[in-house]
Amino acid sequence: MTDMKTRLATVTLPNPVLTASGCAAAGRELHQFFDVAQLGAVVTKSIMTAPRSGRPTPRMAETPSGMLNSIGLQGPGIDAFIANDLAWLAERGARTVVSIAGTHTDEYVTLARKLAGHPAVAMLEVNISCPNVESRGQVFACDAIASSRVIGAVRRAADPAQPVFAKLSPDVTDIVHIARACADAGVDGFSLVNTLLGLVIDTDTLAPALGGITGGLSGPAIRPVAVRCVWQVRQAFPHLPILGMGGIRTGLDALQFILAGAAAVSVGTAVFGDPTAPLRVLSELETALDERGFASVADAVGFAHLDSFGRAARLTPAAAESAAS
Amino acid sequence: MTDMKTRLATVTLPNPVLTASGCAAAGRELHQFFDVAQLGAVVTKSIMTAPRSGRPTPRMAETPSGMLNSIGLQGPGIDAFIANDLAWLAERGARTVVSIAGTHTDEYVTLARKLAGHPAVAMLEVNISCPNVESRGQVFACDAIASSRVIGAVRRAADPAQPVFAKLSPDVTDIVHIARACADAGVDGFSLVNTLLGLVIDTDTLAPALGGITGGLSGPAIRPVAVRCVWQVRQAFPHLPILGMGGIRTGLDALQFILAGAAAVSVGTAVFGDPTAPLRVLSELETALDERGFASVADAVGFAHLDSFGRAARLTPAAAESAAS
Amino acid sequence: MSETPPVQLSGEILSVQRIGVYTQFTVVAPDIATGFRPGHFVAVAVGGENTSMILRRAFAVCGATVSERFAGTIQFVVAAHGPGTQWLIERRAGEALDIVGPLGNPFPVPSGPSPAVLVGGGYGSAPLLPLAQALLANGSPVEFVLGAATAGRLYGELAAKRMVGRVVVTTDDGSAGERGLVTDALPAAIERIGAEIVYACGPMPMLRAVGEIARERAIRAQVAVEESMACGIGVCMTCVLPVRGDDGKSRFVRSCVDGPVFDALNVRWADIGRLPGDLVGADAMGGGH
Amino acid sequence: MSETPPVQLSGEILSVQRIGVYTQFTVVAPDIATGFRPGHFVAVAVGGENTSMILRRAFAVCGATVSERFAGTIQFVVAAHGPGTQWLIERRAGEALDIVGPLGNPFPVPSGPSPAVLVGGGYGSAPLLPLAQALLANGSPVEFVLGAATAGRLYGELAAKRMVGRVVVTTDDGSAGERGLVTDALPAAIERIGAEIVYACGPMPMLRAVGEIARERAIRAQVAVEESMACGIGVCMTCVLPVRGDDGKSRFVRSCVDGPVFDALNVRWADIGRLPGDLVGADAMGGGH
Ligand SMILES: Cc1cc2nc3c(=O)[nH]c(=O)nc-3n(C[C@H](O)[C@H](O)[C@H](O)COP(=O)(O)OP(=O)(O)OC[C@H]3O[C@@H](n4cnc5c(N)ncnc54)[C@H](O)[C@@H]3O)c2cc1C
Ligand SMILES: Cc1cc2nc3c(=O)[nH]c(=O)nc-3n(C[C@H](O)[C@H](O)[C@H](O)COP(=O)(O)OP(=O)(O)OC[C@H]3O[C@@H](n4cnc5c(N)ncnc54)[C@H](O)[C@@H]3O)c2cc1C
Ligand SMILES: Cc1cc2nc3c(=O)[nH]c(=O)nc-3n(C[C@H](O)[C@H](O)[C@H](O)COP(=O)(O)O)c2cc1C
Ligand SMILES: Cc1cc2nc3c(=O)[nH]c(=O)nc-3n(C[C@H](O)[C@H](O)[C@H](O)COP(=O)(O)O)c2cc1C
Ligand code: FES
Ligand code: FES
Repeated sequence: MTDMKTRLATVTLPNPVLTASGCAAAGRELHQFFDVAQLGAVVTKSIMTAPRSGRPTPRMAETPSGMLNSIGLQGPGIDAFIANDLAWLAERGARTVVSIAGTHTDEYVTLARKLAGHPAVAMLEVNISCPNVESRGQVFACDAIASSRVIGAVRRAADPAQPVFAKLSPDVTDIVHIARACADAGVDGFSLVNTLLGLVIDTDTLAPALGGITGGLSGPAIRPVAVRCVWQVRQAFPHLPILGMGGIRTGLDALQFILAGAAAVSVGTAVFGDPTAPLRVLSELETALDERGFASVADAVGFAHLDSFGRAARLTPAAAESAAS
Repeated sequence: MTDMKTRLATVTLPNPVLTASGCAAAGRELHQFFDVAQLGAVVTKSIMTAPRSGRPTPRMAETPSGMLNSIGLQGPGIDAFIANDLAWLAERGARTVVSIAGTHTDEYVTLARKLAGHPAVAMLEVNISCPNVESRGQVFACDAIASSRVIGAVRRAADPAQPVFAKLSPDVTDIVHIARACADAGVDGFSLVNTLLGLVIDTDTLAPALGGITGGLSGPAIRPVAVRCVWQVRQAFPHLPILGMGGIRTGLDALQFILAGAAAVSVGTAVFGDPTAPLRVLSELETALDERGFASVADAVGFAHLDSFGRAARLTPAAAESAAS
Repeated sequence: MSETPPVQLSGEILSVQRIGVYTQFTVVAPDIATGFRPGHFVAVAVGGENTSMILRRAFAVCGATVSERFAGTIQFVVAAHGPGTQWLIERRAGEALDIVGPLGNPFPVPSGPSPAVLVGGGYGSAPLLPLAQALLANGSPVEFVLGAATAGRLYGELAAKRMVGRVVVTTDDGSAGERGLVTDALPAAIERIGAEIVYACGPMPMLRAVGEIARERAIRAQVAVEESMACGIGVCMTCVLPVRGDDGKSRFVRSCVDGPVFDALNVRWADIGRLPGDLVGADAMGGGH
Repeated sequence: MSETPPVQLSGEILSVQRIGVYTQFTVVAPDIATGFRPGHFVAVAVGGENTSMILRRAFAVCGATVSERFAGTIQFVVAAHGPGTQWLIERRAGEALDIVGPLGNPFPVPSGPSPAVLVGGGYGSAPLLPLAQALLANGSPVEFVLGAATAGRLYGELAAKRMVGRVVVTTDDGSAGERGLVTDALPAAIERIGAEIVYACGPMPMLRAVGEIARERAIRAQVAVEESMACGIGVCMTCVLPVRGDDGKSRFVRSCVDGPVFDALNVRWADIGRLPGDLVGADAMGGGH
C-alpha cells in the first residue's frame, strides 16, 4: 500500500487530505459523521482578532458545478476560538491548521502571537486572499507588496515550530509574481487557491442574488483554474510545499492536484454535498496512488512535471510501462 | 412583445444574441441547423494575418460544467477569410462581427485595414485576451499599456463606421483597470469575457490532458465570473456598450448578463452541446424579458444596478410591483 | 449539536404520492426515523451522478414510523420550485435517495398539557402534523389554522382533521375555507382554546405576523424558518438570521443547527437580509452594507 | 458539408441490447436514418438535465433502417468508458436520446466491384457492417478481419459471418480466433481475394499499421479515426489531425467533418499529437512545442 505520509515544510502529516478553511467550521459538526483526527489535519475557518458578524443574507447561490458564498468571515474572534474550538480540537487529538485573517498587518501579527506555542496548532494558513472582505482594495493577495509585508510580519511573529503558509487568490494577473513576493518574505509554503470573485443575478428579483453583491466561487467548476495555479507555482518554486484545493470531490480530483505539485489537499465545498467527503477522498486517493504504482505520496507530488525519464524513475516498473504506452 | 433591437455603439442589431468567437467558425456549419442571418450577428473565429496551424492535440478536455480548449488560433489567414468566409456571410445577409487577433500591434492594424469598408463587417472584436497563445507574456489583455496601444492603433486604422470592441480576459487582478486603458484609447465597447486559464491533469497518463498544457476554461462553470466582470465594467463605464459572454446556455443566463449591464450576448460553448442554442436562447430571452415587463432590451440593460426608484421607472407598473414584493 | 447526531444514508423510496400541487415521499431511513422529533428536517442530494447541482435540498420531515418488524421510514413533502425539486418529484418508488438527517433543533414540546395553535402556510403545515401528535399525546388541546394561496397549495388538512376534529382553513383566493390569511383567523383560534403557545411554519412574512399576534397576547410563538442553506449541518454559515440571545445581544445564528425552530420573539424579523449595527461583530465589518 | 445535412432530434430508444461488453442501441431517428451512409457517426447528449457533462458523445452508426411503414431507426454500439458512456448504458427502452447526425464523411464506396478487406478492432467493426452490405450490393468480394483484446470485446462477428460466410478473428489473448493482432492476419486476407482496398476502424495504432500493410501492397486503405471531439459539427477545431492534402501540403484538418474517414496514406500518423514544422501555418506558432 502507498505510504500516505506527507510533509508540509517542517510538519509531517499522516495523510495528505485536510478540510478547507470555512468549509468545516472547527471540526465539531463533521465529528458527528467521522473522527476528524483521521484527517491529515483540520483547517479551521479564518479567524480574526475580534468577533465579526459577517455579511447580510442571502449569503449563497448555487451555480453550475459550484456555488457563490458571501459569508464575510463571520467568527467569534481569536480568544473565544482558542478557548472553545482549539481546546476541543486538542482534546480530540486532531492536528489543526489555523487560518488567520486580518484587515491590516498588525492584526495578522496579533493572531500569530496568540497562537504561538499552542500544542494543537500544526501550522498557520494566512488567508490574504478572501475575496469576501468589503472592498476589493483590501485583498492583500492582489498586491505583491502588501502580501510580502503580511507574510514577513507573520513569519517573524509566529512560533518558529509552526510553518506559515500563504493562501493566495486566483484572481490575479500573475500568481507566480505574488508567490515570489511571499517566498522572498520567508513563507514556508502556499495554499492554492481561494475562491474566484463571482456574481449571480437573481432573474426573479432582477438584482444580485447575494447580500454582499459579489461572492466567492468554489466547487468543481473552478478546479481547472486551481490546478493551473498549483502547476504554475510548483514550476516556479519546486522546493516550497503546496496545499492544493479547489473543487476536489473525489480521490482522482485530489490526485490531479498532487500530480500538479501539491503535497496535500483541502476538501472544501464537497463537504456540503457529502459530509464524509474528506474521508472518502482519502481512501479513493490511496487506492488511486496504489493502482498507479506510487510507493509514497511524495513520489507522486509534481509527477506531471517530469519528463519520461524522471517518471520511470518514480514509478514501479510495471506502472512505468503502462504509463509510457 | 419586448422590442429586441439593441445598439452596440453606432451599430443597431435586430436582436441581442450573437455567436461567440471560435465557437461558430464562420457560420457555415451552424447554417445547416438554422439561418444564421436570424442572429443579432455572427462573431467569427479570431483571424490573424497569416495561416496558423494551431496547437497540437489533444486540444480539449471536458471539465465540470465546462471545458478546456487549446486550439491556438488555428485559421486560414485574413485573405482567405475575406475571400471565402466573409463572402459567404455577405451572401447570406448575415451581420458579422469579425474577431481579429495578432502577436504584435502592427498585425492588428493590418487586419483592421484589410477589413475596412467591407459591407458584411458590422463591427470588429479585438481579441487581446486569448489565453491560448504560446506565452502568457503575449497576452495583451493582461497589461494595460499593451492593451491601450493595440486598441488605440486599431481604432485609428479601422473603418470609422466599424465600432471597435476590446475583448478582455478575466485573468487579471483588476479588469476595470484594463478596461480604463482601452476606454482612454478610444474603444467603442467591450466584449466580456474570454476564457479563464486552466489546466487538467489526465490521471491515466499522469500528464497534462492538453497538448498545449494549459487551456481556456469556458462554459457554465465560469458564468459567475463573467457576470461579475460585466457588472464591474458596466459600473465603471456606464456609457460604453458591453457584449457579454461566458457560460450562457439559456435565456435566463442571457438575462443575467443584460441585467448586469450587457447590451448583447454571445453564446459560445453551449453550441457544442446544442447546435441551435443561439436561436433557443434568443426566444427564451424574449419571453423572459416580456414576462418581466420590459418594453425593450434597452430597458433591461444594467437594470440590476438601479435602486428601487430607478427600477420602477423602467418597468411596467404590474411588473414593478411584483419585483418590489 | 442536536442530541441525536445526524447520519448520512441511502434510502429506498417506498412511495411517491401527489397531494394537491405537492409530492409526498416515504423513504426507508431507519437511523433517521429513530432520532426524529417534530421540527427536524433532512437534506437530500439531488440530480444524481455527474449533476451540476452540488448542494443538498432541505425538507421538513412530516412523519416517521419506527417499528420492530419493518425498517423505519420517514416522510417529507416536496413543492416544485426549481431544478432540484423538479428532479426530486420525477423520482419513482424503488429508486434510492441520498439523505442526511435528522437535522436542526425540533419544536420544544412542553412537558405538561398546554393549549396550542398550530399555524401552517402551504407545505409549512408538514412538520406540524407530527408535532400535533406529540402535543395531543401529552394532553394539550390543539387547534389547526392552515392557509395557502389557493386550495391546491393546502397541505395536511385531512390528516389534521383526523387528529383534532376541526381545522380552520384560509386561502388568499377563497378557493377553500375562508378568504384571507391565516393571521386573520389566528386570534379567534387562540381565544377559543386559551392557547398558551403558537407553533408556526411557513413563509417568513407569515411567521413574523404570527409572532406579532402572539406577542400582543403575551403568549409564546415557536416558528420554523426557511433560509437558503448550503450545508445544513452547521459548517458553512450561509443560513444565518439575526437573533436576540439570552444575554440580550443579537447575533447572526445558523438556522440549520440553532434553528430552524426559533422563538419568534428573538428573531429580528425587520433586520433579516440587513446588517443591523448593534449585531455582535457588526462593528468589525467596517461599516458593511 | 456532407451532402445530407445533419439534424438534431429527440429519438425514442426502441431497444437496448448487451453484446459482449458492449451495449447496442436502436433509436427512432427517421431524418438521420434517411441520410445515413456507412462511416457516418452521431453525437449524443449525455447526463440528462442539469448534468455537468456539457459535451456530446460520438458514436459510429452501425445500422439504419428506413421503411414506409415504420419510422426510420439507427443503431449504434456503446463501450463503457467514462461517465458519459456509463450514463448511456444505464438508459432503458422508452427513454429518449438527444441526437445530432448524420455526421462526418462516410466511407467512399467504389462505383463498380472491387475486392475489399474490412478490418475492425473492438467496437470499430460497428461501422464496417453496413459498409459490407454496400460493398456486397455492388458486387465486391468482402473479407472480414475482426480483432479485440479478448473474446468479450469482439463485436459484429456473427453479423459479419451471416453476410460473407467466413470471418477471420484475432484476439490478443487467444480467447477467440487466432492469438495475435488483426494486422497479423491482414496480409493473408488481402492475398486471398486480391483486395484492391482495405477499410478499417479501430484504435489509432491499428489504423496506422493497416495503412502500412496496404501501402506496401500499393492498395488503398480507408480508415475511420477517433479523435476527441467537442462539437462534432466542425465549429470548434478540437478534433484535428495532421493530414497531407492533394497539394502535397499538410494541414490540421477536422476529423469530424473532413473525416472521420481518411485515406491512411494522407494521415501523418507519426505526427499525431505533435506539431510538425512543415505543417501549413506551423511557422506562425512561434516555434510551438
Ligand atoms: C429547513 C427547511 C425546510 C424546508 N422544508 C421544505 C419542505 O418541507 N417542502 C418543500 O417543498 N420545501 C422545503 N424547503 C425549501 C426547499 O429546500 C427549497 O424549495 C429547495 O431547496 C429549492 O431547490 P430547487 O433546486 O428546486 O430551487 P433553486 O431555487 O434552483 O435552488 C437553488 C439553491 O437555492 C436553495 N434554495 C432555494 N430556495 C430555497 C428555500 N426556500 N429554502 C432553502 N433553500 C432554498 C437550494 O437549496 C439550492 O441550493 C425547506 C427549506 C428549509 C431551509
Ligand atoms: C467519430 C467517433 C466515433 C466513435 N464511435 C464509437 C462507437 O461506435 N462506440 C463507442 O463506444 N465509442 C465510440 N467513440 C468513442 C466515444 O465517443 C467515447 O468513448 C466517449 O465520448 C467517451 O465519453 P465518456 O464520458 O464515457 O468518457 P470520458 O473520457 O469521461 O469523456 C470525456 C470527454 O472526452 C471525450 N472523449 C473521451 N474519449 C474519447 C474518444 N475515444 N473519442 C472521442 N472523444 C472522446 C468525450 O467526448 C468527452 O467530451 C467514437 C468517437 C469518435 C470521435
Ligand atoms: C462557504 C465558504 C466559506 C469559506 N471561508 C473561507 C475562509 O474563511 N477562509 C479561507 O481562507 N477560505 C475560505 N473559503 C475558501 C475555501 O477554503 C477554498 O479555498 C475554496 O472554497 C476552494 O475549495 P473548494 O472548491 O473545495 O471549496 C470558503 C469557501 C466557502 C465555500
Ligand atoms: C473552442 C473554443 C475556441 C475559442 N476561440 C476563440 C477565439 O478564437 N477568439 C476569442 O476571442 N475567443 C475564443 N473563445 C472564447 C469564446 O469566444 C468565449 O469568450 C468563451 O468561451 C466564454 O463563452 P462561453 O462560455 O459561452 O463559451 C473560444 C472558446 C472555445 C470554447
Ligand atoms: S447551512 Fe451551512 S451552516 Fe447552516
Ligand atoms: S469536433 Fe468541433 S470541429 Fe471537429
